[in-house]
Amino acid sequence: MTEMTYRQALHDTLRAEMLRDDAVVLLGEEIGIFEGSYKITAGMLTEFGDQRVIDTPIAEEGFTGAAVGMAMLGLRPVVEIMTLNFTLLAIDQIVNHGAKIFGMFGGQTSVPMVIRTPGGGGQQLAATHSQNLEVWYAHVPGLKVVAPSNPADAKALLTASIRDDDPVLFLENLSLYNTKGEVPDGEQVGEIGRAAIAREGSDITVISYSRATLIALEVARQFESEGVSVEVVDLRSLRPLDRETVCASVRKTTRAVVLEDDWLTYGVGAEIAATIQEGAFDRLDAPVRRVAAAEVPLPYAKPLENAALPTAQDLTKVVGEVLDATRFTR
Amino acid sequence: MTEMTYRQALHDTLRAEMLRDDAVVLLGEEIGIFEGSYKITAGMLTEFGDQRVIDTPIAEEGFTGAAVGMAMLGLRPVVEIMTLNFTLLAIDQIVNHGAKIFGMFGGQTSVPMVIRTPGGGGQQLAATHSQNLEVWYAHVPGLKVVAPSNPADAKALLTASIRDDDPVLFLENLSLYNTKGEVPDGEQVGEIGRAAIAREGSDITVISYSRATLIALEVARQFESEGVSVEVVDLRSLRPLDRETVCASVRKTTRAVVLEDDWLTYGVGAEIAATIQEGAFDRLDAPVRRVAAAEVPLPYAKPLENAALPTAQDLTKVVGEVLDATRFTR
Amino acid sequence: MASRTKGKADSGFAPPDLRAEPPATLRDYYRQMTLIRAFELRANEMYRRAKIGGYCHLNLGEEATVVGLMSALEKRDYLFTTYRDHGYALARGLAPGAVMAELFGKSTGVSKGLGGSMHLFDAKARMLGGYGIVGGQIPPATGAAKALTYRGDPGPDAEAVMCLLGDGTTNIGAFHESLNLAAIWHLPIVYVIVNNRLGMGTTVERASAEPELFKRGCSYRMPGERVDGDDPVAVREAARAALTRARTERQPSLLETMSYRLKGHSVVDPATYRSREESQRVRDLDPLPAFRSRLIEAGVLDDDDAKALEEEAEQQVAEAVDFADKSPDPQVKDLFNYAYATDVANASRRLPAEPVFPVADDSTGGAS
Amino acid sequence: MASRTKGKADSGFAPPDLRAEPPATLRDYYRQMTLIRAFELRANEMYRRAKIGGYCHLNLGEEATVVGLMSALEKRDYLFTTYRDHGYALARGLAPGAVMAELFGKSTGVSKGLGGSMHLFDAKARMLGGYGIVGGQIPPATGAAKALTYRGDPGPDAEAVMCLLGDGTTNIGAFHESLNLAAIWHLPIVYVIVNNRLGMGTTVERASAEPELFKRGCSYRMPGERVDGDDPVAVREAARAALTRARTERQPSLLETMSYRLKGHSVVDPATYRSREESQRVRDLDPLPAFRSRLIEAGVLDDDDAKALEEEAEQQVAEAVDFADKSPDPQVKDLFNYAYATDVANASRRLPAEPVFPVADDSTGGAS
Ligand SMILES: Cc1ncc(C[n+]2csc(CCOP(=O)(O)OP(=O)(O)O)c2C)c(N)n1
Ligand SMILES: Cc1ncc(C[n+]2csc(CCOP(=O)(O)OP(=O)(O)O)c2C)c(N)n1
Ligand SMILES: [Mg+2]
Ligand SMILES: [Mg+2]
Repeated sequence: MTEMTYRQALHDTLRAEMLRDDAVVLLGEEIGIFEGSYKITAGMLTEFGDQRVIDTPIAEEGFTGAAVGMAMLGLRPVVEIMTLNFTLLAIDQIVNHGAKIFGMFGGQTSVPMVIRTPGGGGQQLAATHSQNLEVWYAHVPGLKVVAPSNPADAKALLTASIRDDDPVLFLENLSLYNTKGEVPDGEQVGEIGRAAIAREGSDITVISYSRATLIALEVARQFESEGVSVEVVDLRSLRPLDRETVCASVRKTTRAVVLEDDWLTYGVGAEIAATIQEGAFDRLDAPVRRVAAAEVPLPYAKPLENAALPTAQDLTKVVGEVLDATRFTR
Repeated sequence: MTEMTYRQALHDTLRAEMLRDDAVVLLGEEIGIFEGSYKITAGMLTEFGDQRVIDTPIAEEGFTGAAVGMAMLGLRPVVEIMTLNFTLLAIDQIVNHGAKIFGMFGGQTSVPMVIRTPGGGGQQLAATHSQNLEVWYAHVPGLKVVAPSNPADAKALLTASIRDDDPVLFLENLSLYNTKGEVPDGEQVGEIGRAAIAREGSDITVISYSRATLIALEVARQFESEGVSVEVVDLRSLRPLDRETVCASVRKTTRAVVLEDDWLTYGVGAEIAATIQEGAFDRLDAPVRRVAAAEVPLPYAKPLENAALPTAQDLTKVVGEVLDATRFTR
Repeated sequence: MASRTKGKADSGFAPPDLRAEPPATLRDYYRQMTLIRAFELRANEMYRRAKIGGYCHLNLGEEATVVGLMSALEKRDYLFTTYRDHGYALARGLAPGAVMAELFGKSTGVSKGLGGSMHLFDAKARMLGGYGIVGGQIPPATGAAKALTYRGDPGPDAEAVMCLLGDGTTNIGAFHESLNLAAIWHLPIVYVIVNNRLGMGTTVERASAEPELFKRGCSYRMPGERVDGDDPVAVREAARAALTRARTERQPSLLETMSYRLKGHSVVDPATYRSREESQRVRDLDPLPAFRSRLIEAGVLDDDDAKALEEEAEQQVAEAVDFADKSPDPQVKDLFNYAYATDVANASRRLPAEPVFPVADDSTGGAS
Repeated sequence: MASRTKGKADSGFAPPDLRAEPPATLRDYYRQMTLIRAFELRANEMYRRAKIGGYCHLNLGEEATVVGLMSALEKRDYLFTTYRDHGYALARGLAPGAVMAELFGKSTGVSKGLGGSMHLFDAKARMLGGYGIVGGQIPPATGAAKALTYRGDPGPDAEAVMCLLGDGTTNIGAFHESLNLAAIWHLPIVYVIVNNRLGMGTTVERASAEPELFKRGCSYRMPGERVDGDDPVAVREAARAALTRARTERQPSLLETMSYRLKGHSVVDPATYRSREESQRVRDLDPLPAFRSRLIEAGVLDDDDAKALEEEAEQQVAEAVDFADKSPDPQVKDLFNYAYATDVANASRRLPAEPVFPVADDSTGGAS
């Protein structure tokens, strides 16, 4: 085990996979000379050269689609798209091509590529640069979508994503890069499609993923001192979705709250709530509540941004309300 | 009242709005000389000339974004994008620009534009041409999304969409164009954000929208002969979502099934089920079930396409299962 | 290398001297052209008889272009094309039966019936797909060329990529982004604009501010050339020169072939936007009888030979239809095999009427 | 109209004769340039003091370009620009206080604090926005020009649109699609490539296969021109000529201005990818002292005048900061007023901790 940042875990994993398999190549804007907008690829160009660490022009559709073609010919491109917001420019290549080519051509060629991209608001980047649109990709068969919340999972799932033969959208988050955690040494291959019980508890389940999991864990710790045992399910994989782990937890705790950074309506939490009411109907003591962003183009001004994004206080309040509604006595 | 096809209702409404307000202009691929891929705009070029009926090159991002700018300067462009699948090429302009400009600039300019586009599978158009991705747009604040199921609503909601000052995604469906219905004569301005009780019933609620509503109504009629009273809620508007009408119906019937053409996981039905379990929790006798497309890139071959898309038989089966699960006696 | 133009429009091309070609080669070109013609006419008929569904775009009028391009392309090269792909599949050597079976949606089809007319694919033949999204094939083709630079050095035997696109497609963003990438990355790729003068009902002049489309390489310092798409030899020569540049110099090119679409955009389009005179003019320009006459004039074929080839083509197509007809449908039980290449936990395999959990009760709910 | 080039790169421009200009005009250009300089340096400082959040891109080094372009643009014209927009806002006449307030996220900001540094907007001044998505402004600007063709005829008094973009942005699809539209639709628009030699850390040569970017109009038969972006008069003249063509002939143009970005891509970028020599060279080319010297040489300014203008600028900026500092934050109660222009039923006005239904019980659940 080594303590390191989420950024370091990504960097080290990319490097390890590049050393292991020379089919792995990186491409994206400013990943080489500039060393990455968020410095995940620092030093890589020098170590691996410009045939394997490819700086691209500003042409998200072009280079993401190029990665599709590279993957069809047996390379394992890992594309960095600076933020999830810019994936919209490449979405035809991701969804209409990357996600379709294996199935539409009868399984004759796979598309082993990874798209790494950070989502997230809270940095005052305003409406077009703060979106959490992962639910779009999670809706699409042919794609896999993972969203690790900590450095260890980042390592294990990035390794799995690179070795997977399908296109994987690997969701990062601007506010996770500097967070730290213990990371197991040596090769770690995670399993796409499995959620984790990030913290065990017995009274209520909070389901979340990516950055929001850290908030959920923080809130769970607070509640512990009040005698409330909060279980935190970290989805880790949005597609496939590990419904069983979610429902097993709720069948145990009988109460559930989803914490998500995206907009509430048609967000990730909608599927979680829908899943729970189908998979734990008779055990549920109160409706599944969702703590999610206010439905506005995210404003720049800090007070408005703060009000619009879900916080630990918001989650604390809603968990409290669900406990009260079910007459839980602390 | 006049009986007409959905296609005719769209055509007549476009024409009426163009006659009424010369700020209304149409643009899109092949809408003029070719008269529209699905002939909605037949005759319009001749009647209104090429300044108001604008054939564009194949450049979805360019012309949809141009419509954003036209709208900012006071025109009311109605863009036709040949199918929903191709909106992916324009999605940056729709979501990062059209939907953001009003809010992000502090309300200084509105973007009164409509994007008309058909979704739908079932025509053997294969994986890239058969998608139902409306849930993506319905997730985005700043956009409005309507999806009428019949000619009368098509007329009323298209009128409302054109007169609305926000960008509206107006979802059509390939298999609705030839369907017929009674349409009230004269000006009809629908209300965006309101669902309809398409058929009253007391035993179970089926919630759907667009093409699926026709199936829901067909199934409801069948059940009537068996003594089961099915209420059909036609959402009509996906954003804003009329949660109250949905929940009021389910509070009455105590049972709910969603019928949707999109993929199940993170589809429209997820939000409906999540909403119902929050808004009608104590009245619900069984989990909300969802009848939705199988999660695969849609195959071309007819038997596979049929198997993957939801049908009347599928809905019948699931309604039956929910009735049985709640010991409903016919 | 500078652009070279052979002529301005349909009229100005100087036809290559057919006597310089081996007669067997020319005969084979005519054979392939008649096969494509016969195939497309039959596809048209089969569509009307509802044996084929979806959209169906034919190469009628483009046979010379197809044959010329495909005869320049080596086995080791890769092809990416559009939804208008039947002819390319045939000329690339895919079995007519397997192509027709794909159109019929049968499991013996080149894409196992999952793709249909617009999505022909054969990994072995390095035909890496017909693509239905306008411009969608251009970035992947560009990336494929990039991959080639990893696995081999430039040289006369190097592999290359050919990427086809329509005239209307030069106006889409992916065209611009991809050509720029190919140029700065020095990729072994030839982009071919199959200019049939129309994108659906829109003429090149109405859609493209620079209607001499081969000149659009200027934005990337990419050489461009226009050739007579009605002449397979001219097309082959130009394509071969561009491919050689791609192989040896890693210099991408933009080649434009000029032909006419004989019918509507797809089988269901009556092309009413064309005047009667225009339609007649296009019919008069049909490359098939023109090439036939030239071969007869040049003494390569006589009328009987030609007829024999035409009959052979008919026969092959009849067999293809028969094969397709008798082939089995893909099976519903295999539906979920084509969502993912690597199985992972919890992937959905649910049919529309199935619940998310096999048993929706609180004790035994399993994974969906 | 043919392309005209004044020179090949930074070196080759012939500077216009300053004596042909009214001294007051030149003085005013210098005044504006110093204001922008002072504003940007203060913005840099305020960012470091966490008064400004998000991303903050400065016009340092581009002051001459900004002033030249904005002095060519008439009040009746419309401007679309990028996230690097402070200078344009100031030169377009927006109050420095309101611009700084936007950077501070205050309700008195030009976009009410909702947009921030990247998203300055003033409907009255026809400054239709800074845009943060690379290339995102180009299609709307093109559409705005299309709208102008509806409401007025061409002529010397017609309105026009100016759309700014960076050098790196010429590689994105929207650039291509939009320029083609402008050309086939004959729109009154001038696209200006503000070539500061870098897109973040990428040089023009590494990103663009045709690095003489003004030539990229070739794909649309659109005239292109390159000018010295360090000279406000040269920039103004070229922009004015292009705008005149737009107004009178409805001929769109592509203008490229050559300047240098003095600092990193945004305030937080230390620009380590530039060598020490390169950084020094760029500092030596700073257009501000260069223009100052030229004006002093030309007798338009003396050292005291220049100092007075510089002090005035400092003063204005200090007042702007003061104004921004004292301005109120936008209020949370107004959060939902900026989602939609037209109210409709059932729009969500829920804060994160609020339930979907105000009361989640079975009898009274109201609309969310
Ligand atoms: C992105 C996208 N937009 C629109 C369409 C609809 N469409 C299919 S083919 C076509 C015309 C293409 O014309 P061209 O590139 O000249 O090719 P051709 O059909 O003539 O071979 C259009 C508009 C599409 N398939 N994809
Ligand atoms: C679609 C998109 N991709 C990437 C980015 C990140 N980004 C912001 S500015 C920039 C560089 C733009 O360079 P250039 O066009 O030369 O403008 P400059 O910043 O030099 O003014 C990049 C890559 C973005 N904002 N949008
Ligand atoms: Mg064409
Ligand atoms: Mg730049």
